[in-house]
Amino acid sequence: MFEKMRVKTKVIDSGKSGLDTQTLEVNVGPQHPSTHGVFRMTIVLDGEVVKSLRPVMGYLHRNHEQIAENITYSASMPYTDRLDYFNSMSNNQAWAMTVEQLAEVEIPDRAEYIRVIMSELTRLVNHVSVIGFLLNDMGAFFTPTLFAFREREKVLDVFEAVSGSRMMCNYLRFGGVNRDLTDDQLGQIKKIVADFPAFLDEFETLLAQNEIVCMRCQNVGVLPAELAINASITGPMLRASGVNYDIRKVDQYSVYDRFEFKIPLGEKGDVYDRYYVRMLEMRESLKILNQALEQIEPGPFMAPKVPACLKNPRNFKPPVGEAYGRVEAPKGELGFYVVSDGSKEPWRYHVRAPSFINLTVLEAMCIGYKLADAIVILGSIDIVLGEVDR
Amino acid sequence: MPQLEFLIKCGVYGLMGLGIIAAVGAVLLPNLFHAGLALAFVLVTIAGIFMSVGAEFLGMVQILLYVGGVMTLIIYTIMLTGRLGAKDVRAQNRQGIFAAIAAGFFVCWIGPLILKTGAWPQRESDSAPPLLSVEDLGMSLMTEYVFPFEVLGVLLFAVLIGAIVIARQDRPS
Amino acid sequence: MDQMFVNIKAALVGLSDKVFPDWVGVLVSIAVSIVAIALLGPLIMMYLTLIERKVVARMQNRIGPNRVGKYGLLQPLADGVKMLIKEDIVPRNADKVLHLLAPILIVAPALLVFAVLPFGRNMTAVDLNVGILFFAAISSIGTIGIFMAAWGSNNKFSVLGGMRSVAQMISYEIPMVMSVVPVLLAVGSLSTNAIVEAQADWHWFVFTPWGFLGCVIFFLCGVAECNRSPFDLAEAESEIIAGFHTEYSGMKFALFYMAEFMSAFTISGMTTTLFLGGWQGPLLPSWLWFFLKTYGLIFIMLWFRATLPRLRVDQLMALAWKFLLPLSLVNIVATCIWHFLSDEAFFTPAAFLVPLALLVFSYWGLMKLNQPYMPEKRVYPLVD
Amino acid sequence: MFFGLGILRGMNITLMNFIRSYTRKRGSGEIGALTTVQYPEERLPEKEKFRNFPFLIYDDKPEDLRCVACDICAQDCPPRCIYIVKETDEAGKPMKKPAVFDIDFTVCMNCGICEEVCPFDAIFMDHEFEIADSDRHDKLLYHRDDLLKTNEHFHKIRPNDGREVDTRLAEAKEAKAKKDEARKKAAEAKAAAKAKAEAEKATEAKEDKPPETEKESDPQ
Repeated sequence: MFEKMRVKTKVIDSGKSGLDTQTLEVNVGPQHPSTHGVFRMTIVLDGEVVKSLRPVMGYLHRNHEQIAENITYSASMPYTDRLDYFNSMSNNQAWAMTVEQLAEVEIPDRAEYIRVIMSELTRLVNHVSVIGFLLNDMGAFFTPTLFAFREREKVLDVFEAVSGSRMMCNYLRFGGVNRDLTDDQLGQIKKIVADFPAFLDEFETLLAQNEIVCMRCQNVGVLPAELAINASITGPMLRASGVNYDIRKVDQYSVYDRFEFKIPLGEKGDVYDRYYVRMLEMRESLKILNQALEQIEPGPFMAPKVPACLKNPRNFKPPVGEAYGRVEAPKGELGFYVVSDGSKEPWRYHVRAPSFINLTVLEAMCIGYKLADAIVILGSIDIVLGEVDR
Repeated sequence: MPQLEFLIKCGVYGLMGLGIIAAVGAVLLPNLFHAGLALAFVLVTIAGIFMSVGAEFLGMVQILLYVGGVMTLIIYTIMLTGRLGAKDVRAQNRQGIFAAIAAGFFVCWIGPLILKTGAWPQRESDSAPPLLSVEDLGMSLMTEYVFPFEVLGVLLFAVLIGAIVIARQDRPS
Repeated sequence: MDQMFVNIKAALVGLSDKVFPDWVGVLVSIAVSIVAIALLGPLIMMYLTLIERKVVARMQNRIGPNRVGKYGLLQPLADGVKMLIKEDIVPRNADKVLHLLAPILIVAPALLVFAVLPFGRNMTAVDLNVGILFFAAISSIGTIGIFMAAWGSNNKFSVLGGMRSVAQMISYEIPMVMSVVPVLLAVGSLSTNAIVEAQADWHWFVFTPWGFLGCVIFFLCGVAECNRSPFDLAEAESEIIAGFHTEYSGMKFALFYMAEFMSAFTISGMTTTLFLGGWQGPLLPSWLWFFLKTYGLIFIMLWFRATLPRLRVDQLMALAWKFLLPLSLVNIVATCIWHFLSDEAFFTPAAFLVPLALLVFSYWGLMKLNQPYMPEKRVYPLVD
Repeated sequence: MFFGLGILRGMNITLMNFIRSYTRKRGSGEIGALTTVQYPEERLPEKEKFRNFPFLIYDDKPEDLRCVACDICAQDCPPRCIYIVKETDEAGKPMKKPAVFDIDFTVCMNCGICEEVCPFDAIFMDHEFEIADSDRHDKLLYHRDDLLKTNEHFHKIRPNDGREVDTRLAEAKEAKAKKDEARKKAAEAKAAAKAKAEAEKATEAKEDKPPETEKESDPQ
């Protein structure tokens, strides 16, 4: 299967033709319309074919981990919003889970349900925008992006009503959530979930079967399952390569064991699979949302036995130890590793950022393809520079 | 209308002058890319002269084939071969003497022909149809000059096959 | 009404004849045409930008420009002013002369083509008897302008864009000209006026099978010629920033856009002339018919832009060489068949069906031969 | 499959959106309806919990602001954008009032933590977002007097929260009154009784001291 593809796009060996040819080195980024931020790729081109590609990161480095080691645990929460600024809710969830694991806090059911609802809504927002951007990178002049943003806006409205901010939610707290969901807001979410399938159908008809999209995406940027596993790729990218690995199923964290949902798997691991697996994942997320909205019951939204961390965030001192909390963020496995020495600030704080790790296979996927493919492959990885550079 | 005739003459002589300047530029400009562009401009002015004497078809074909096709390819080649970093690839010419001799022979051959024609092409009247219609051209290509035409066709065919062979060489078997 | 503009011109010429000697009248007649075209080109371009923004916005659930003037009607003027007062930046190592000349050399051919467009009955500025050839020749000059822009900017992205664009324009010129040949065969003249006259009484060529195919091929190639989506590789903003005009700003940049929009108009106008009956049409004045049809085609261009992603370089070439070119060659054969079977009548069943069968067969055959470029069907298992 | 069918289907979607942009009502939320909000003239309804930049609240007079300059918010602020200096009286003794209360809006990241940790309900997140300025240094460094806003303003932007906070404060006031009364009683008792009663009073006062809120008490 892969051999066939390789033949089609073999790098033309310039030495063989006996002509004195020259490779061209171009810097794609850090200021480039489709590197999704200040990411830079140094690409060596032979004609239009990528011969080597070197990702250069760090233009958006903000010292996140060092800052977190110098502020209290709860003050890190708004900083995690800014990692992957498309998915602040799932970032919050991962950080909250890590500290709860460290401090052994039990979370009430309602809070867990709210967290699941929020992170699945986040997944919808992320996947729908990523697909929009991917198609935009392919040259569809903003129509998919704006359709995606039209729906994203509705979800962001809910986030704003619930947490106070559209993107930088800072909504979760250790032991629960900041505020309860009102019935109004639940109704709003129900309406979004009910309307979303119609939008997804439209979105899919718009370009998923489009011949140009198929030509651009199919058999481009193939990531073999073996390489994906070896490079510890996670998230939709891994599943597009046909590996069944979803932390929601593996860890069964939060209340995910109470829902009926499936994991869509890709066939070849090319750009098209990554695109379509995200499409299917959104449909599965909608299933989860429907069940969660049915099952959610009134109750406390904060841990009833309030630990010190909630009463007085400045004086919250978790016991000495270490914890690693992870969630299935829309981009992959988002993990926080934290070591506590019993003081107010974490002694060591590390983020396992899915975008960053998924980006490591970029060169392997791009070599032998055209410059235009490299852009699309980058788009299909789904990176957010806030998370890559931290 | 002699005044109009005068204006047209001015225009045509101006065109010719520009053409000569551009031709000199095409030979002398140090930068190959500029020289190529100057050559393209020469061809455009020649097309303009063709049109001014009523050979519109020829003028258009001149632009379509020579400017749009041949010159584009030549400039494309220059652009690809010239190192992108170093733009001042000098148009090195070590055969100036031979070129001058060849040009001299050419002038000797074609000069009498030029002198034989009048200062201005004579047309019977302004409203007369062009000397050579497209139909005439087609007819003569298909009757009188059918052999050269076919030979050219075979040549182009060979070129096409050659291009395909060269393009295929790098492909894996 | 139909001859409104023709009469205005005649009146102006008549006016000058009364005052000046007769040779001035000829000059005035020429000048009126030139001024009309020179004004029409930029005017069309300015309002095409507005139309494009409006149409694309509506397709994307937006309103589009609506702040400057009623319905944003003054937006093009505001844009023009903005472009004029913007700083003109020339890269330090650019070839200054070429950098300056390139936008002019791109606009000039785009404007020249207006000369042979039949805007209405008796409304062709210059009725050349080689009109179609003129169109093909002049539009091929534009490549050199793109070259100059690409090379003169001294930017790698520009060079990439320039190479792409030239390869694309040379490739698409061939099927484009080939798809015009059927019309020339049917009409027997290269003059645009003669072509329109031949399509009187609803004998639009688009209603014949070869005409329909020719129309589609010509229009697609035209879209590629003026670098518009989905063939806008030369200025693919997501890949090579803006291609050959990456390094341009201010009014020079606007000139590139002017060229693009004017060629979009001329391509649509030429498609109208060649296949859609030009200014022929009932009731309405001829020039209105021409503009209606042309803007209909422009709407399709904008529609493409709002929907389709762009092709990749190799796919673009493959489409031109492996699909459109053979198809347009078959189309010529189909036209010959139509010509001999139709027996001077526009429509006979045999003359309609035989070329149709030939074309459908060759379309199908080419599709089969180009199998590698056909989309695959995928199955996505859902697992636990 | 027929090549081009997918393209045609996609183009149908955009065309339907084009037509529906004229037939469907703007902002109705249906597919194809226009979504634009003409911003300066039209505004989306403000969400009550929406937070942007903080402001300081006062009840009657700007001098009587609720803030006691306890410095909790400044210490808990993740980007440390709050700077507080206590006011001192003539004798140089610090008063429960900020002399300097600066918030650097260029640093503030609108997280709302200051509002959450404030035990005196003195700082709240505002809805005001049109504060753009061409000067990024001085104009966006807000001083105490720029930050002051009335309780009415708070009620206007966040009616539910305003009510809640007011009842909470009223209860606290009542509790304080009770405490004062208790203190008075205790004083009377003190006058009457001996050292034993004094110890009792101390515990009582300690119990009553925190206001009846879920928030933490004044560390002072």
